[in-house]
Order: sequence, then C-alpha cells, then structure tokens
Amino acid sequence: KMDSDQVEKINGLLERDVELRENIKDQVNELDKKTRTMVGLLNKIHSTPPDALPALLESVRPTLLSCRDVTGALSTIIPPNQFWRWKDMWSNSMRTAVFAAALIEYLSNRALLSLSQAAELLGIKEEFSDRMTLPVEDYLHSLISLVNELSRLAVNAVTLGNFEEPIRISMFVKDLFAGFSMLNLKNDTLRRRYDSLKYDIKKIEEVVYDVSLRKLASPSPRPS
Amino acid sequence: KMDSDQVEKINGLLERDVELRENIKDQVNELDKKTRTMVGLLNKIHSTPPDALPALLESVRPTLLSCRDVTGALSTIIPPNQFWRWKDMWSNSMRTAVFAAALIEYLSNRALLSLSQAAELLGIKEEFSDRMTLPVEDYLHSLISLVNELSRLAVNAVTLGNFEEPIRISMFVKDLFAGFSMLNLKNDTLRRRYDSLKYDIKKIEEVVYDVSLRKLASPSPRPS
Amino acid sequence: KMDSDQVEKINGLLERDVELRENIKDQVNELDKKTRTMVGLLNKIHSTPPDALPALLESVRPTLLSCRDVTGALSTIIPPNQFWRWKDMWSNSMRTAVFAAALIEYLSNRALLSLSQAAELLGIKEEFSDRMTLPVEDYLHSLISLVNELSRLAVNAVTLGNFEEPIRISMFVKDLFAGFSMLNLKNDTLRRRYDSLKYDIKKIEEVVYDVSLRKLASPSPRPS
Amino acid sequence: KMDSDQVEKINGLLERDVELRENIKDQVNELDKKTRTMVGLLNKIHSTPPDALPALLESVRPTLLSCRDVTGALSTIIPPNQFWRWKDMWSNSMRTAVFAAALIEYLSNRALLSLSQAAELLGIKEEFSDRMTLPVEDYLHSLISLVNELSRLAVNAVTLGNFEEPIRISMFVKDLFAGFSMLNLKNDTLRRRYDSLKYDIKKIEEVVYDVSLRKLASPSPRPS
Amino acid sequence: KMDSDQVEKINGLLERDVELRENIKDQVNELDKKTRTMVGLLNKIHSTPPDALPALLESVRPTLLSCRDVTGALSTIIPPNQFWRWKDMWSNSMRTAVFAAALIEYLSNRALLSLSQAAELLGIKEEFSDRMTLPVEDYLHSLISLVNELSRLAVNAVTLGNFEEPIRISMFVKDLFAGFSMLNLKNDTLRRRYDSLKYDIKKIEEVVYDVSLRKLASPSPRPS
Amino acid sequence: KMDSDQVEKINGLLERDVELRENIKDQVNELDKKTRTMVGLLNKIHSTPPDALPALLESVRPTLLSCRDVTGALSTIIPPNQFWRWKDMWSNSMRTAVFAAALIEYLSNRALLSLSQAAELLGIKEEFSDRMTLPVEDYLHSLISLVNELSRLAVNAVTLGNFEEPIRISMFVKDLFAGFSMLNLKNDTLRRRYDSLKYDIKKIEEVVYDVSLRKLASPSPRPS
Amino acid sequence: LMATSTTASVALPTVTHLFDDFRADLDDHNDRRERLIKASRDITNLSKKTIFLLHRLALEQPAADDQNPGKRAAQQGYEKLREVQNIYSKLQSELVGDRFWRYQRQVSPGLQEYIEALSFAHYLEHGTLIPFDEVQKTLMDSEGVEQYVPLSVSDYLLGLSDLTGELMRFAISGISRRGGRAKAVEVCAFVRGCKADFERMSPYIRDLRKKQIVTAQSLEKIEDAAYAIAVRSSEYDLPPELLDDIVAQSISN
Amino acid sequence: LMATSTTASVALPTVTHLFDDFRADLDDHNDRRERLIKASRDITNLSKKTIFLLHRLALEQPAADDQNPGKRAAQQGYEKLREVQNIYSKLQSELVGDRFWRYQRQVSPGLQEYIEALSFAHYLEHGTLIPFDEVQKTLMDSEGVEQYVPLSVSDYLLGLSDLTGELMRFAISGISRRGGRAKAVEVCAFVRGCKADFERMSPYIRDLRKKQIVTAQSLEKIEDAAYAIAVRSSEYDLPPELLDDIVAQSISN
Ligand SMILES: [Mn+2]
Ligand SMILES: [Mn+2]
Repeated sequence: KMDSDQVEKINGLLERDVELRENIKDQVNELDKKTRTMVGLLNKIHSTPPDALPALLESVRPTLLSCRDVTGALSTIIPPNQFWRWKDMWSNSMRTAVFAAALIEYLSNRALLSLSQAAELLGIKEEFSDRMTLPVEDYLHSLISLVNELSRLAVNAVTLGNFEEPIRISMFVKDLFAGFSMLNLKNDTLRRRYDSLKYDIKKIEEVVYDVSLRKLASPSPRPS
Repeated sequence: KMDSDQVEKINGLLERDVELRENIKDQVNELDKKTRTMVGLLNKIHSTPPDALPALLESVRPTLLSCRDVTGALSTIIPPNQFWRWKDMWSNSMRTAVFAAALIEYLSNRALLSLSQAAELLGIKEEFSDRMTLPVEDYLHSLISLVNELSRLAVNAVTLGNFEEPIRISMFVKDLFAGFSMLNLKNDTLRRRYDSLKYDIKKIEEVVYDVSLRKLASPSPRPS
Repeated sequence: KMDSDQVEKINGLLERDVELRENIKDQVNELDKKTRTMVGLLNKIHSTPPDALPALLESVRPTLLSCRDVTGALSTIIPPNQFWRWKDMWSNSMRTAVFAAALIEYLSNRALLSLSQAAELLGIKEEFSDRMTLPVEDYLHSLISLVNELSRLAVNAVTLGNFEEPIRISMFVKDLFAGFSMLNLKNDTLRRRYDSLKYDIKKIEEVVYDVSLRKLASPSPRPS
Repeated sequence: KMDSDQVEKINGLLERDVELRENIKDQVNELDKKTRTMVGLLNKIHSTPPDALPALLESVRPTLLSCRDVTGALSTIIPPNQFWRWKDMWSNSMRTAVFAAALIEYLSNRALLSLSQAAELLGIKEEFSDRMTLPVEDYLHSLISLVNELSRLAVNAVTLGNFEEPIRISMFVKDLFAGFSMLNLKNDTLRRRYDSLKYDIKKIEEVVYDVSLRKLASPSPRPS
Repeated sequence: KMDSDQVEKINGLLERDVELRENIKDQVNELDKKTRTMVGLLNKIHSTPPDALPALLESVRPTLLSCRDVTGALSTIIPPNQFWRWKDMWSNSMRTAVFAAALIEYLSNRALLSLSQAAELLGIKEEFSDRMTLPVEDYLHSLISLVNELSRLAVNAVTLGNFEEPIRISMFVKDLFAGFSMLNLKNDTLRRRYDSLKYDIKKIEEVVYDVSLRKLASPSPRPS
Repeated sequence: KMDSDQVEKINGLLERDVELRENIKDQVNELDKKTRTMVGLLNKIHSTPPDALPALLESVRPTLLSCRDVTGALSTIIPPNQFWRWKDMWSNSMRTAVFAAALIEYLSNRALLSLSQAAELLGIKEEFSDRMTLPVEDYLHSLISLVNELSRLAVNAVTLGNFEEPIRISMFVKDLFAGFSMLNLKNDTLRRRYDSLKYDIKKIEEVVYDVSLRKLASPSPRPS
Repeated sequence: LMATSTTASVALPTVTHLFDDFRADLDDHNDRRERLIKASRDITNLSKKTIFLLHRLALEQPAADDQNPGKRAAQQGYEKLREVQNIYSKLQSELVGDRFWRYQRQVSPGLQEYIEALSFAHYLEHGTLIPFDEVQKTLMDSEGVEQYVPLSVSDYLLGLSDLTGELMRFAISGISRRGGRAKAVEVCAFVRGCKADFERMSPYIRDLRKKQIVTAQSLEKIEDAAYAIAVRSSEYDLPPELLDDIVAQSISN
Repeated sequence: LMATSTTASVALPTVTHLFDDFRADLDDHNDRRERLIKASRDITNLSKKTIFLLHRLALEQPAADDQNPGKRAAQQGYEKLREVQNIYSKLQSELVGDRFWRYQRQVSPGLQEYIEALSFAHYLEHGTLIPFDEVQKTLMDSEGVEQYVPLSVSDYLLGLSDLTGELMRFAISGISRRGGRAKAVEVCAFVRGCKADFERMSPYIRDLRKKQIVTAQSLEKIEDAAYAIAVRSSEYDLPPELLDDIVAQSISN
C-alpha cells in the first residue's frame, strides 16, 4: 500500500519541480526579451557605415551586460547539481546572447571571443558550475551563428561601398573554420550546422572574388 | 583567430565527453543484460504454482543485487553534477530494474517497494546524489509497469487454479491507483501511462468478478 | 511602411490574447482540480454497497456545484463572441464535469441528465451564450463516458453481490444507445467513441447473461 | 431514458451544423476559385515590364472586389457568435486574398496595406464582427506571403532589366521586417514563418549587392 | 503552358467529376439513412422472444427492398466501367445493407444468404456490372458482421431463456469460419476482421459450453 | 521455446557480430582521423599560389598512403563475402579518402583518377574483393565531391590572380558531367548529388564568362 | 440421430463450394494485381531510362547541319518508349473494362512516369505541352481503335507536373552550351505558364496540390539561373550571341 | 591550334569509355535488384498461402485413424514450400558470394516469411522450434552441398518471431475443436518460452525488439483464452476430456 506519507513526499517532489519550471520560464522570458532587443539593434550593422558602427555597438552593450541579472537569478533558482536537467529551457536564448557578444567583439576588435570571455561577459561564474555554466557546445553554436551573420555582412558591406570588409571577414572566418575542422564533432545538430558553414564560406569567397575581379580591393597574400 | 590553445582546450572537452559516453554505454549494456535476465526469469511467475514461487524469486535476487555494481560504477564514471546530463542513457534499464525489484517485493511480502527501498536495493547511495540518483518519475514508471504485470498475473493465476491471487492483486492495485490519482501529474508520458492504468484495473476487476460469480473465492469486504 | 501606430495596435491585439490565454488557463486548472476530486470520489462507487451510495454521492455534490464559480469566471473573462475560439482549452475538463453530474443523476434517480439540466447544474446561463455555453457534442461525449463507467459498474456490482444493478444498467444503457443510434453523427471522435459503445453494451449483456444463467436475478421482460 | 424530444432536439442541433458546414464550404470553394484566379494572374508580374504593370493589376482588381460577395454571404450564413467556430474552413483562402490585395497595393502605391484597409477591401464590415472578421494573425500571414513573393520579384525584375525594383523592394521589406521583429510572436506557425523571412531578406540583399556591385543602380543611403 | 482549348477541355472533365461525386454522395446519404433504420430495428432481436421475431423481421423488409432505388440510381449515375473508381464512397453503407439482408435470412431460414441472392435482393442486376456490382470482398465483410452480431445474439438468447439458439448459431458460424479459412487473404481490413472472427467463435463456444454443461439444452435436429 | 544448445549457438553468433562491429569501428575511427587531416590540408589549395601547390600536395601524400593500413586491416577483419554487410560503416570516410586522392591527381596531373587507380592507391587489392572493395557508387560520390571542390577553386583561383585555372577546370568538369549523364541513376543520394552538379557547372561557367569577357585570360593550349 | 448428422455433413459442402468460388476469385484478383505491380515497375524503369537518354541527347553539341536537334533527340526518345507501349499492349486484357479503375493504384505510378518521359520528348521536339489526346493516341493499337489503357485526367496532369522538374534540369544543365542561355529563359517562361495553368486545376486533384509546391521550387531555380545570366551580361553592352562566342573562344583556345 | 583541338576530342572518349563501364555495372546491379524484388514478392505470396493452408489443415477434424494429424498437415506444408525452394534454387547465382549481403534488404522480407511458414509446419509436426541448421538445410540442393541462399541469424530469428502470431491464431481458432483447449494451453507455454528466449537476443537485432511487442500481445491473447477455459471448467469437478465430450454431444445431437 502506498501510504499517505509516501504520496505526500512524492507529490512534494513533483510539485517542487513544477514550480521550479515556472520560475525558470520567467527568467528565460526575461532573457528572450533581452536577446530580441540585441538582435534587433545588431541587425542594423548591415546598413551602418563603418564610422557609425562603434556607436551602434555601444548601444547594445548595456543590454548584453544586463543578461548577468538572468544568469545570476538562474544560478540561485536552479537546485545544486541540476544544471543539466533544465538547461534545454534556455540554451537557445543563451546561444543568441553569446552570439551577440561574439559579434560585438568581432566588430569592435576583429577578435574571436573566447569561451571564458563569453562566460565572464554573461556573468556565468566559475562557482555556479553545478547550476549554471556555459557548455562548450552552446559556445560553438554561437560561433556558427556568428559566421552565418558575417557572410551576410560581407554582402551588405559591399553594397555600402565598403570593399575591405569582405576580405577581413574572409580571413577571420577561414581561421575559425580551420579551428572547427580540427574538432571531433559527432553526428548531431552541431555537426550539421558546422557542415553548413561551407556555404557561408563559399558565399564570402564569391564576394571577395567579385571585389577583386573588379579590382575594388585586393586580398593581401597571407602566410599559409 | 581561434588559437591552437583554444582549439586544444575545446577538443579536450569534447573528447572527454565522447569517452564518457562510451564508458556509460558499456555500463548500460551491462545493466541491460541484467534486467533482461531478470525479466526472462520473472516471466515464469505466470506459470509457477504458489509453492514454487519463493524459489523462483530467490533465483532472481542475485542478479538484482548485482545491479549495484553498475550503479556503483556509474557513480564513479559520471563527473560531479552531471547526473541529469546522462540519465536518459539508462533510464529505461533502470526503470526495468526497479520494476523487477518491486515485483519481487510484492510477490514476497505483498508490500509496495518504497522509493528509498528501491534506491537502497540498487545500491544508489545518498552520497552519489549529484552523479547517480533515482528520480521520482522513474520510480513511478516502474510502479506502472508493476501494475501492467500484475493484471496479467491475475489472469494467469486463475488459469493455474489460484483463485485468491486476483483478489489480493485487486486490493493492492486499487490502493496504488488511489495513491497515483492524488499526484499532480503533468501531461507527459507518465500521465499517459497512468491514464492507461484504468484498463489494467478493469481487467483485474473482471477476473475478480469471474472468480466471485462462480464462488471460487470471495473478496473480503473492506472499509471504504 | 508599417508605421509605429500599426505595430503598436497589432502588438496590443496579440498581447491581449496572450494574457487572455493565461487567465483562461488558470480557470481551467481550477476546474481540473475539481473534476479530479470528483472522479476520485466517484471511483468509490465500484466498492460501495447500495445503502452507502447516497452518502457518497452527497459528498460529491458540493464540488460539482462549485464548478459554477469557474463557468461564471470564464463567462466574464471570455470576450464577447469568442466562445468558440477558446473552448478547446476546457472541453476535456467540462466533459468530465458533465460526466460526473450525469453519473450522480443516474445513481440517484436512475434518470438521464438532460442537456439543459447539465448546463443549469454547472451554472452555464442562457445569457452567457456568446462566451460560455455547453455544446451538444460535449454533452454527448459525457454521456459516452457515463456508459463506459456503467459497464464497469455492472461488473463490480456483481462482485459486491448486487445482482439487480447490471439488469437496471442494461436497460438504461440500451435506451441511451437507441437514442444515440438515431443521431446523425459524422465521422469524428464522437462517432468513433459512439462506435466503441457496442463493446460496453456487449460487456453489460454478458454480465446479465452470467447472472441470469445462474438464476441470481432475472431480467424482467420489457415492452419493445 | 433519452426521450424522443431530447433526441429530436439534439438531432436538430447536429443537423443544423451539418447543413451550415455545407453552406460554408460552397462559399469557400467560391472564394478559392477567386484567389486562384488572382494568383494565376499576379504570377505574371514576374514577366511583365514596369509600364505594362498597371494594366495587369487593374485586371485583377474586379476579382479582388468580388470577394466581397463571399464575405457578405458568409456574414449572413454564420450564426451570431460563431465566427471562431468555423474560421479554419476559410483562413487559407482569406489569407491568399489579403496577400493578393497587399501585393496589388505595394505594386500600385509602394505602400503597405493596413489591417483595416484589407478588411475594407474585402468587404468585411465592422458590424459583422461576431460572424466575420479579419484576425490579426491571418493579416500577418498574408504579409509574410507578400515578402516571399517580393523576394522572387526582386530576382525577376533584374532579369527583365529593371534594376531599381530590387532596391525599392529591399527598403520596403526591411521596414516590414523591423515592424515584425517588434511583435511578440509566440512559438507557432506564424513565428516559424517569420523566422524564415530572413532567407527572403538575404536573397533580396544579394540581388541589391549584384546590382550595386555592377553599378547598375545604387541604393540611396538612408538614415539609420 | 497549355493551349486554351486544352485548358477548357480538361477543366470540363474535372468539373464533370465533381458533379458526379456530388450526385453519388446524395445517393449514399439516402442509403445511409436506410441502413441506419434497419440496424436500429434489427438491434431489437437481442430482446425479442422467438415468437415475436418474424414480425420484427417483416418490419425491416420494406426498408431493405427500398435500397434497390439507390442501387438503381447509382447504376444510372456511374459512367461505364467506373464502378471501382467510386465504390469506396458507398462500400461501408452497402456492406451494412448486405449484413442486414444476411441477418434477416439467417433468422428467417437459418440459411446463408448467397452473394447472388444478396445482389438480387438489393437490386444489383447482372447488366449493371461495370457500374454497380457487389464485389466478393464487400459480401465477405457483411458475413463477418453477421458473425459478430450472432455471437452477441448467442449470449442474449440465453438471457431470454432460449437455449437452442446458441447451439444453432455455433454450427452455422463454424461452417462459415471453415469457409473463410479456405481463402488466401492479403493483409488488409478483411484479413484483420477475419482474424477477429476467432474471438466470436470462442465466445459462442463458451455459451454452448455453459449451456451444455448445465444440461439445459435439449437435443434438437439440425436444420439442413 | 528453444533448445539450450540452440540458444547458446545463436547467442554465440550474435556476440561475434557485436565484436566484429567494435573492431570495424576502431578502424573507421582511424580512417576518419586520416581523412580529417587530409581535408584540413587540402583546404589550403584555395589560398595557395600555383608554384607552392606541389609542395602542399606532397605533404598530403603520406597520410593518403597510410590509409592502406586501414583497408588492409579491414580486409582481415571482415569475414568472407560480408563486404556489403558492413560497408555502410565506412563508406563516408572512404569516399572522402578517394576524393582526396582524386583532387591530388587532378591538381598534379590534370587527369582523372580512375577507379582502379583509386583502389590501388588506397591499398584495396583485387583479392580482397569479397571483404573490401571500392564500389562504383562510392567512387562516383568522390568524383562529385571533386567537382564541388573544383567549382570553389575556380572562384578562388581568380581571386589569387590565376585566370587559367577556371578554364581548365571548366573543360575537365564538363567531360566529367558528360560521363555522369550517361548513367541511369535511381532515386538515391547519388542521384540527388548528381542533380546538384549542374549548379557547380553553372558557377564555373560564370567564372569563365567573367574571365573571358574581361579578356584577362590568355589563350592556352589544352593539356590532353 | 445418424440421419441428422449426415444432413449436417451434406450441408457443409455448400459453404465449401461457395467459398471455393470466392477463393478462385480472390486469387485471380491478387495474381493480376501482382502482375500489374511488376509490369508497372518495368514501365517506371524504362521511362526513367528514357528521361536520362533525353537529357543526354539534349546535352550533346548538335551537328552543324542539324536544323532541329530537339527533334532528333525526341525521335530516339519515342523509339525507346515503344518498349513501354509494347508492355501496355500486352497488359490490355488485364486492364479491360472496369479493371482499369480497379487496379488504378497499381497502374498509375508507371503511367505517370511514362507520361513524364513522353511529354519531355514532345517538349524537346515542339516546345509545347503534349495534348491529352496525343498521349492517348500513343496507348492505342496502330489502327487507333483499341485503347491499351484508359487515360485519366489525373494521370495526365500528374505526369505533366513532373515534367517541370525535368525541364528545370534541362535548362540549368544546358546553360553552358551555346544558345543554352536563351533556352533557359525560354524554359523559364514555359514552366511559369505551366504552373499558372495547373494552379486552377489543383483543387480537383489532391496530389497535384503537393506537386505544385515542387513545380514552384523548380521554377524558382530556373528563375535564379536566368537572373544570373541577366546580371552578368548586363555589365556588357553586347548582344548575347556575341557574348556566347567570346566565351566559347576563350575555352576552345 | 587545330592540333590541340583534335587532342581535346581524343581525350573525351576516355571519360566516355570509363563511364560506359560504370553504366553497365549500375544497370546490371539495378536489373538484378529488380529481379530479386520480384522473386521476393513471389516467395512472400507463396509463403503466406502456405500459412493459410496450414491453418486450414490444422482446423480440419482429423480422421479417426490419424495418429499424428499435425504431421499430415506439415507434410502438405513442406510440399507447398518446395515451390519456394525452387525459386531460391534458381536465384542461387544472383545471391552467390558477396551478393547476398548486397541485396539483403530485397531478399530478407521473403526469406523471413518463408521461415515463418516453414517453422509453422515444423511446429505442427514436432511441437518444437525448428533449429537454425534445419532451416539452412531446406535451402540447399539435394546433395546438401550448395547453399541457395545464406541464412543469417537475424532472418532466422525474425521469421520465428512472426511464428508466434500464427501460433496465437492456431491456438484460439482451435479452441472449439476436440482437444483444442489442451492444445491452447500447450501453445501458451510454448509461446511464453519463445518470448523469454528472444528477450535476451533482442538487443542485438533492432527489428526483433519491435516484434517482441507483437509477441507479447499474442501471448496475452493466448493467456486470456486459456484463462477463459480454466475459469469456465473450474465450476465443474470433471476431467477436461469428459467436458469436451459433453459439449460435443450437445452440439452433434
Ligand atoms: Mn522526374
Ligand atoms: Mn504472419
């Protein structure tokens, strides 16, 4: 017989999870709003001339940093050890946030945001690790989104008369791709998205081709 | 640029997971063999007369207890905090093991195996909790499997001439069902399986009906 | 160009619906709790002797009547004319409530609860009709659930030694079925559930057969 | 017992709905023919030079306006308050009609057809609102179809030697997309279709790129 | 691109088929009403004493014969050679009509209605064969329905005190089953329904068993 | 119920296959590492000037030849006649290896690597044929990958100032496409990939077009 | 008592006899179904091969003196399709009277593939859509009296719908041939017209609605190709034939 | 300049020649595949017919002097399956060497259906599961030297798994025959054993896992039938044969 103690205990466990899920959902909604704002603002890079870019990027930074409120809150809400139980609820949003951070970093410094920089920017502290961390897969997903966006930027930069940008993007993306190709990815979404990178690279190469064919800019030879 | 340090670090993380998955898989295969052996043996309850039952149950117990080797090994292999990351790999097998334990408990003592008893039997220690624990959902899945099996047993017991068994099963299952119906299950697999329990109950009620109609045994009245 | 007025107006429309959905969901959760309670209590009819039945049914009635709070609240929340937009959110729960009402009615008065009685009991007023009404399909679904339950009751009544009950159930259900068979149901869920009624009827007939074969009770001949 | 009054009343209700469905279906077939005619004619925009466009659009307008017959008929057929009950039967056709209207509006006036303009064009009057209205979701679906079509048009305009069109389309679509991205769409079909808009935008951007790279036309700089 | 006279010709052909389908549907609705009536009346055999049976059967016959109007009309509507194109529209109804005919025949004469008798009764003439015929499959489906109904009748006859009926049914059904087992069926509905026949036979057998063992049956000569 | 020696025998056979699969998997992992290395190195052809190419190709050759270790090992592991049973495990990797070989051959000698040359290079001996062979399908897959890569190279060669390359590639690829179009392919992956070849040809053609019309290409005799 | 039991065993043969006929009837039906499935597979395969053949021939550079290279390709296609017509002529008795509609589900796939191949050849020769009656004629004996297999509008339209996919392949693969660019633009207009024509018929035929989606995709592919041609040639103020010549020369040199 | 252009047109035949071989190879493969698909359909049909035949024979009341009616039925089954064996003997060259595994997906469905039929006949004769080697033997020439088609463990087990469904039909249909009740109980135990045996093998074979679910359902159906027998006869304190006799008499009277 399932005595009432048992029933109560089990019901307690089940209901705690229901409530937890609600709380997490609220935070994810919050994060979603932030990433939507960032993506909306960053969308303007495709029509912004180079000199106006820094101001645009600066306008995004406050929202980016405010994501720390969410990661902080999540690190409090998630019970110890249960990071992996709930992470699917926010992975998509978090990947978008990391993508935004990486795009800002590239456009500001022409540099690749590292995994630990990304975690730091988003306020994901080492000591949260059993409740909130930035898994390497999510970081890699964000980098792939970065490449997707840069291939679009290469096209639009030319439209804006900026013929150097595609060449810089080309070099950055090729390095990134070379890095990726050394990883041992298994057959999952990440692998499929990585495989699709070659279309972005081809697109960028074609832009560079168009530009150099018309002698609008010329790719500098690089050490192999 | 993704420098080679980064690449190496990331590759290290990815490969650690690949290896981990391999190791877990080996343990799960092990557990799978054990549960299949138990299910194969327990299948004989449907053709075993009551007096031969204790010996049959006894023959399953060693395999059941040997599951502790697997849970112990898993608790060593799984990195801290990553229980929820990997648990889908073994939930099915673990549920079958708990089902076997609960069936043995019922047939031996006409009692319901509690969640903590189940964990204890399978060697899942409190201190493993961030690497290996028995979630309440899995325990409930096992109890539903138990009811599925008992409804079949009610039928086969009568075939073997044991007319009291269905009446005992009926009482046990109704108590269990009453317990379940007090839980706040959300709309998922567990809920669907719970909903299907009513077919098992109907089947058991029909067996009790057949037996009592023919006065082969009579259900003792119980306080409502 | 989609001007900001347009955007704001559209967003207002979309968000009003999101909020509305939330509010309805709360009410449906409320209703769900009530129907779960009623179903839990009514489940005891299968083990309750005839003389204890009235008290059992009486204990359900307050919960049944309290469903009026929900229907009242819904009739306030739902905007004019939008009954059919949202009704899928509560049809299942409402059907269960009507089923409970019809079962109580049958067990109290051996009578069929009519559509208007059902609406009245649940506090669904004529004047709500563009926001809250009881569609005939839902009422019929509830009657089918009633038959499902009565076929189970016929079996369990015999187990409890009540040999007259199946005969009464048989007559009631046959009348109901004859009514149903005059309806022009199209090929949908209702039709499929109606088609499945013949299994319930067969089951009830077999119980009556068992009882009369053993001369435990005899069906009185009836005017055709 | 289900008395014959009850049966008759219920059957009356059921049959009224069957007949209603038939009548609606006839009207939807009518609307379907009209929208297919419009789509067939509008298909020619992809091979029509700019100066012949007004005549083409004019040839579609009578069919567009004749949709008012259908909406008028529907507003008569649908019983009060039952708009949401039946709307799934015609949403697809209605969305196509609104799409056609919005495409004509864009090609005639380079303007976005507003929700109220769309309703007005299709003869959906304010006073019909409990029987026939144009829900905002359907309007948004039509706008997405418009973008799909315009991205194709950008390509075909260039083939026809019209190098300005893609630039105008690009500006129109970017404004529309910016409007969309401010809406709070939930995770449904509309959201998925909105997400797919980025492929259309990329395609249009690439056309603008090709055109401006070759100095066939130049996008005027716009205030960001 | 099609010639306009081709378009017209093909549209003409397509519209002819639409009209044809409408006409057939009207006839099928007609037939459906008739079979619903017959099934409703024949449902009373389960509570009708043997002596009142002939009158009951007689009351069904006019409706049965009126099915000839439908088959006659269909044979006029269907174009030459197109029987198989449209037959799915009415097979279900026709199978029910043949089932009714076969049940009446069995209850009147304890004989199996042959395929040609069935066709004749329903007014399906040899000369209609490329537009209206009674395919073997449909006839067999009806016989299976007959067995389903007889297994129910075997039970109810005993309840009514008629202990001969199950034995006669048993012999009739066994012959029929032997016939069915001569067929090589492929994996379709007929096969699945044939497969279920064994449960009907088992049920009838159980009744015969009960009746024989209670020595309630008096020996009776078997009608040939 | 199986004889216990049958059970043992069959279990033996099943476990042998499991072990076999493990062994093959190890070899495939080995091959995967090699092909990843080769693809990484060969990716540099897109940024390598013609005079540095031989050295680059030379650097790949040792890895290519080391694939013979894997094919040799597989030919020992696979039981007689079971090539087709296991080949899906390595076809992808093997196709990549053959692709690498064919690319090297083209870039070194402007020649098509034949099937037998490919097999020879990879150490797939005639006498292995029932355990390890190079099926035509796989070889053709590799050639399609070659064309994919060459279309990318045509673009990048121009970027690097090499205007002869696209014209040579164009002639080579056209011959190959003519060869492919001689085949009767069924609807499988090969067919789909063959179908996509026309886009590569179109792309190459566009480069040739650009190059020719800008009169940048100096006439060069075609190597036979 | 013995007598009645004899009656019983006499009654049995009646059912047996009855079901003997049913068995023969069902076996006959199933056997015919099998034969038609097998024949349909053969027809599908032959038609697919014909389509490959037509693509191959269409891709070959025509001889200088060939006025209508499409016609030459089509002739070879018709020739090969005669094998299919032979199969149908042998199937005639299996599909006579009401049998066609009985076995339509088995027959249609092959028939549609045949129509696809036939209409492709017809397009290469005439640049038009083959009319319904002409398809029908190819499935008649030489006197034009007996129809081997009835032609339904649905099979006709579904076969033609598949043609658009082949035309897309034909147009894009041919772009690098001399005159291929002009051909692609021509096919683009043709397929656009087909799509519009089928649009009005698609409510009547379930599968056609699905195939229209594929046609739309094919059309977009051709449009993209036509666009690429237009955009590239717009940089130069030269007539297309001259552009073709310049490109051809730079390759053949 | 002319010279190089000649070289070009000489180079071409090499690719053409190469692909000519590929075409022959692929066509050969596709044709064989088609032949095997067709043969496999025939084998499936013959096997299904054999299963129906076995059910029919098993249902017939045995002649009084028939010691082993199951054996007689099985013999007729074996006889009919010889047609299947003949097909396999003709397919031998298509499946020789590495070809079996190449075409396994085409061959397996028929092979499994054959094993289902063969094992059914074997069960009727012996009441046991046919051993692996014996299945293999039926697919050899009369000297037992040449194997027409290799037997894989997977096909063997999947065929046997389907057998349990047929045994369920056999047990329940036979319940009304004299001795059928005892037979049903026997089959119940047998199928229960099969299910337990297959359980341990199912992790190795994907499809077997799915088929185990069907086997579990069949087993439950037999158990329910056995239950109905037990519950009804438990009201009377008589041996089952006597019960059978009483029932038989009340019917035959
Ligand atoms: Mn095709
Ligand atoms: Mn089977």
